[in-house]
Amino acid sequence: GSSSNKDNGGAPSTGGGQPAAAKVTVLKVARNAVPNPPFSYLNDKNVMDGYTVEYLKLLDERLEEYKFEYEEIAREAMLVGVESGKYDFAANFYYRNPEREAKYLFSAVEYGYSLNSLIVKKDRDDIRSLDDMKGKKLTPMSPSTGLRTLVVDYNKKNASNPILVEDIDAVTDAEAVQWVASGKYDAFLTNTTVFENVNAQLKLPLKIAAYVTKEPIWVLFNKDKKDLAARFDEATKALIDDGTLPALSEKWFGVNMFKSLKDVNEQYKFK
Amino acid sequence: MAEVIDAFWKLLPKLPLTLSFTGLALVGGTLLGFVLALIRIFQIPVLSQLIVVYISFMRCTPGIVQLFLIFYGLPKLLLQVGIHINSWSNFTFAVIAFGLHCGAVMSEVIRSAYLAIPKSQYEAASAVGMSYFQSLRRIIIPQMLRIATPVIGNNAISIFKESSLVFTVGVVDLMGQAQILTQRKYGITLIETYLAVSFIYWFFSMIFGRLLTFYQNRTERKYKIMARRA
Amino acid sequence: MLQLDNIHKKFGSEEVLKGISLQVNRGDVISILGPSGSGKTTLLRCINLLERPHKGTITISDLSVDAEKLSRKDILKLRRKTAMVFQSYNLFANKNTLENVMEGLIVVKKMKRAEAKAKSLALLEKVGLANKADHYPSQLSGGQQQRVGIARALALDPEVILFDEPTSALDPELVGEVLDVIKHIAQEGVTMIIVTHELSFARDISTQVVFMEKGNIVEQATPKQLFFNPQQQRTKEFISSRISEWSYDI
Amino acid sequence: MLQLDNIHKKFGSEEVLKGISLQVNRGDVISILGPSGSGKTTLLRCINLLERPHKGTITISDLSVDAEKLSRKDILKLRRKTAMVFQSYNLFANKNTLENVMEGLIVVKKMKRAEAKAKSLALLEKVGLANKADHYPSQLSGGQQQRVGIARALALDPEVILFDEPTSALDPELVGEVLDVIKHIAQEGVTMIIVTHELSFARDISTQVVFMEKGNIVEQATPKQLFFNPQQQRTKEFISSRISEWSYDI
Amino acid sequence: MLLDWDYMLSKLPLIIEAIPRTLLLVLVSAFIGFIFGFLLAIVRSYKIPVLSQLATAYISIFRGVPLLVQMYLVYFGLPHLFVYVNEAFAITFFPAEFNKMFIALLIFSLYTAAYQAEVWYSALRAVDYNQMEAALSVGMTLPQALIRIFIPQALVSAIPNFANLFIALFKQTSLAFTIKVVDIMAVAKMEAGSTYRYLEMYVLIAIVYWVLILAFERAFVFLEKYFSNQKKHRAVSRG
Ligand SMILES: Nc1ncnc2c1ncn2[C@@H]1O[C@H](COP(=O)(O)OP(=O)(O)OP(=O)(O)O)[C@@H](O)[C@H]1O
Ligand SMILES: Nc1ncnc2c1ncn2[C@@H]1O[C@H](COP(=O)(O)OP(=O)(O)OP(=O)(O)O)[C@@H](O)[C@H]1O
Ligand SMILES: [Mg+2]
Ligand SMILES: [Mg+2]
Repeated sequence: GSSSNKDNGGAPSTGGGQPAAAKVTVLKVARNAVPNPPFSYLNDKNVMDGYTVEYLKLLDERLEEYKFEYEEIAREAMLVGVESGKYDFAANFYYRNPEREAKYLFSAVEYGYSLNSLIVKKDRDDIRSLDDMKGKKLTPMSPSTGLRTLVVDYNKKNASNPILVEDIDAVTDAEAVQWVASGKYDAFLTNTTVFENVNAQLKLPLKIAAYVTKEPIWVLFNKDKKDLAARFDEATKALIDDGTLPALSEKWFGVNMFKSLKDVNEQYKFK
Repeated sequence: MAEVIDAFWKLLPKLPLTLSFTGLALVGGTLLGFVLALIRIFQIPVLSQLIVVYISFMRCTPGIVQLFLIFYGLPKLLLQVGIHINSWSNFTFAVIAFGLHCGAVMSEVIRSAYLAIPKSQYEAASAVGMSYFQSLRRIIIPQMLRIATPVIGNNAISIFKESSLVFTVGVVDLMGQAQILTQRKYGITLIETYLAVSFIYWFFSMIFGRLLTFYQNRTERKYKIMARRA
Repeated sequence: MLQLDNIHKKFGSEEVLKGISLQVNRGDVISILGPSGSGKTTLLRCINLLERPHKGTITISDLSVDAEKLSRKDILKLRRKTAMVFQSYNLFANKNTLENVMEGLIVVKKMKRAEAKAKSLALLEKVGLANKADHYPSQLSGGQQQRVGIARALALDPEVILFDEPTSALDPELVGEVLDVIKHIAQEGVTMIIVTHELSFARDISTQVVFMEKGNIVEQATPKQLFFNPQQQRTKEFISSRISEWSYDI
Repeated sequence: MLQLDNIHKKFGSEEVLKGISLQVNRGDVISILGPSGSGKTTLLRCINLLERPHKGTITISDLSVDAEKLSRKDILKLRRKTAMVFQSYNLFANKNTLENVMEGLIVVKKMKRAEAKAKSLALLEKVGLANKADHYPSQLSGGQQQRVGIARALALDPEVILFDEPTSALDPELVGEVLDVIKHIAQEGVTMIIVTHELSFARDISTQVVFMEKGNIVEQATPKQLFFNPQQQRTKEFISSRISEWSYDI
Repeated sequence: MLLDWDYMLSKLPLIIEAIPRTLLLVLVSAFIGFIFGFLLAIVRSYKIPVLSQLATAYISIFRGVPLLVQMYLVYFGLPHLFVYVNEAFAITFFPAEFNKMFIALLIFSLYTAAYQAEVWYSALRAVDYNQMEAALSVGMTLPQALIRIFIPQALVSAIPNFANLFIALFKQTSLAFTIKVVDIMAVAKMEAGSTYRYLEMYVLIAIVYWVLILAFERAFVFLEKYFSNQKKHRAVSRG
């Protein structure tokens, strides 16, 4: 089920380059069919919701010359689809790295952040950063997540003493926290909000040991869509500057991620 | 347990889609398989060799690759000759991909069943004056069905389950819905949801298997002691 | 009416038919005799093209086909002019007795179901099997299957009927009955070619007897001539093994 | 030697054997005659338990089995004392002629390969098929298949051989040869039960002739008696259809 | 959208490294499934009481439940269950973790056995029963008759179906990655995951699969020819 924003007439028009011409271009947008709360997921009313989803909606309103048409598909399919040009862009809290830049077009302005942290058992004090993970075991990771790339990159830089991580086809967050709680693995690297939401339900004796990164997240464009990416940058910048996106961040992550990691750390109320 | 039942009710609405998808792919695939099998049986030059390659490709490469080829490649290919199919629904693309795959598999099922029928049966039909297709329809196929029903069951059930691959292109089927349900809750209800989804798959596979067994037993009476004597 | 010209058939390197020519008139009943493996079955199968001859022509009334240039249409036409009773019966395994006989009528002759049924039942009655109409082939004795095969062929009213040892599984009484049926049909102008090992049957039924060996026709004559005055030494030998029993009362 | 007591066999509600009792001595050759469908094949198949009788006992030399309490071991033992020539030949389709004959020797008799081969070839020679040793059943004519079937049964040196119309597909010359072979074996003390429609064959070969109808034994006697002085009206009728031809020169 | 062949070539060694593991999974489970499937089919064909019902239930379950779920339930579900049982009865009898390779082999074998049983079942019906009778009449025991006469003929029509199953299984073993067994597909996914070159990796893995399976496909064609050659069955009973 794809939904498109039909009434973009009332949206305030920003000082874009193009005059508010009659011609509206339809953009095909790939979104992840598998839920990734709180970025994008089907809510209880079976409607797509989440930080990324709301951001796209705002963008659609702002960019009058475009109309978004969404399609929810699997992660692999999104990427192949953008590459082949079937979709104009894909939105799924993508991280940025050189390999990906070679393949896809990234916009210049990030639209948000993923605050990633290490989750450990409550009674452990030996892990305070990724550096402390040397020789210890992270929970298995699915190859299609960006978090795994973080670890792989880290290990490339610290080849002599890498973090141990097993590969698995797919793993749920619930499973991973249980593994850590049972002591089978030392730590779980994940998005902070995700962990908080999971543990709100499972109530396992776990804690956030450290914030590892505040990883900017991006929209991925087909290589040919340079103009489009530029328009996105403009609009996104405007949305940040007028405080819309920071507010959105507060709503979904309970914190304004657009401040520095240090600020975020301070804002975050944790023991 | 309550969660299993809850998941069950949330999954159920996706059943018609999964069933119709399976049905379409299976019927299309069987028809295609039949044609392919005949061409191979008659060893029609060139075509026959092409089909061997086709079957090999369709059987040996991963389903997801085939799905991507149809989903992304086919529209581009057809565009070259001026046909626009980009507007077709993902469901349609998935049915095409699965139908093509199913055709390759079914053609082998059909060919093997054909090989199992003694040639004398075909000869008897010819001697009565039936054309080839008449003898197929009235004499050969009924006997092939008797032999092949268990294998057809195998394939139908396989397609039924493999159809979960369509979620890759965003068609939310039973398995896709199960994934959505579990992921939404960060996987907390994974086992429960999978139990529910398994039950549905198992139940329909079982019903289908029963139907085939019923059909089989009914026809089996004729052959019960098949040429026990002559 | 039926004419074979120089029919050749090989299996691999083995030549099983070495140029058979035969001329049969309308209503003739031809018996083919010959030792086991001499090519009798192969010859019958060549006539309706179940086996493709390598050379030769087959003519039935106005239809003439050359073995070297067969078209699908010709084959079908030829087969619709003929019917065959197989040595191993070859009943349709998925059809019961009645359906076995009806099948050709409905599919090939496009006869109405009711009519086909009536005709088939009448024929089954003739071969003494009306009470087995709903048995499947696997439930029939050898002789019963053979009779169903005969009824199936007769039902089609073909111009030529090819019988491959049609009485091999029949007891003497039935042989007599089948003989009556065949004679009756011959009077209606149907041409018949019968491969048989029963010399007395051949004697009683045929207008012409053909003796084959090793893929050749050794001798062809009326039964009287062939049985009691064979021209070839080989024929004489073959016949003598049995004929001595007959009380020469013909 | 072989004894059947009160053998009953039903197919569904149809009683095909209605209490057959038969006593056969060592080296006897029994011919069974009877109209098509009278239960002859079924009787043979009951003797080696391919068909399970519903009642009755079967005794072969020292082994006696009751149809109502069959054990797997008894069945196997009984089958190893017998061999069968099928009405429809039933050759092993995946084995060539030679292998068809050797198979039982190697698997059941545990004979050495070379020895089995020599024996099989000798037998094939006897039935005139040595030159077809490497043909598969589908490449053989009807008569050839039948002879392989005979050779396969003979090779096993069983105590009892069951023949189901062993000459139905054979030409008169071969019938004579098979007759010689059977007579020869009988002299070695092998017991034989032969279902046949060829009265002359029965006359020439058997020590006893049994006439069956509708699942019952109507009459049992020496060939001479049965053919020329039948006690039962039904036997007389059945015989008369053929016997008239014989020159009463026996 | 051109493929980066150099990149693909550079990743080939990684995939080749995983081939033995994939082969092990496929060959072992296909073989076990072949034998076990045959036993199931025999039990069903001869309608052996109790066993036959069990076989039917077994086939229905292992055929009907998605393989992925079977994997999950056994690998993740069973330890949970065992922990629970251990706690409930205060014992330490059941293991909390299994060897993942062993589990994968077990599941694949059980799974494919259910399917192969149906192929066997169908194959056994394809052979004329008179062949069995002929073998029995010669004095063979049932196993002798099956092995020497019946099965070789049954295989003629069964081999294309076994080939279908084998090839399907070959690809299905990629599901072993759900329990951390790294097969060739897993390697491809991992590479694609870190570089986002899904298209390249998928094309590469498709080629690898095709080449690997092609060898087996040829073998099946050979087997089919071998058995049908022996049988020369097409014209039997031509008389
Ligand atoms: N499986 C079966 N189910 C039902 N009826 C059967 C079955 N097998 C045989 N019969 C019936 O049993 C009767 C005896 O059959 P059987 O084969 O013993 O006859 P036969 O004496 O050998 O005849 P023939 O000389 O024609 O071979 C026949 O009427 C046949 O229809
Ligand atoms: N498919 C085949 N391949 C090889 N040889 C064959 C094939 N079919 C038949 N033959 C051979 O051809 C010869 C003639 O066979 P055919 O069946 O015509 O004999 P026949 O005269 O009908 O004998 P019978 O009286 O025994 O039925 C036989 O020697 C047989 O071995
Ligand atoms: Mg013949
Ligand atoms: Mg009989």
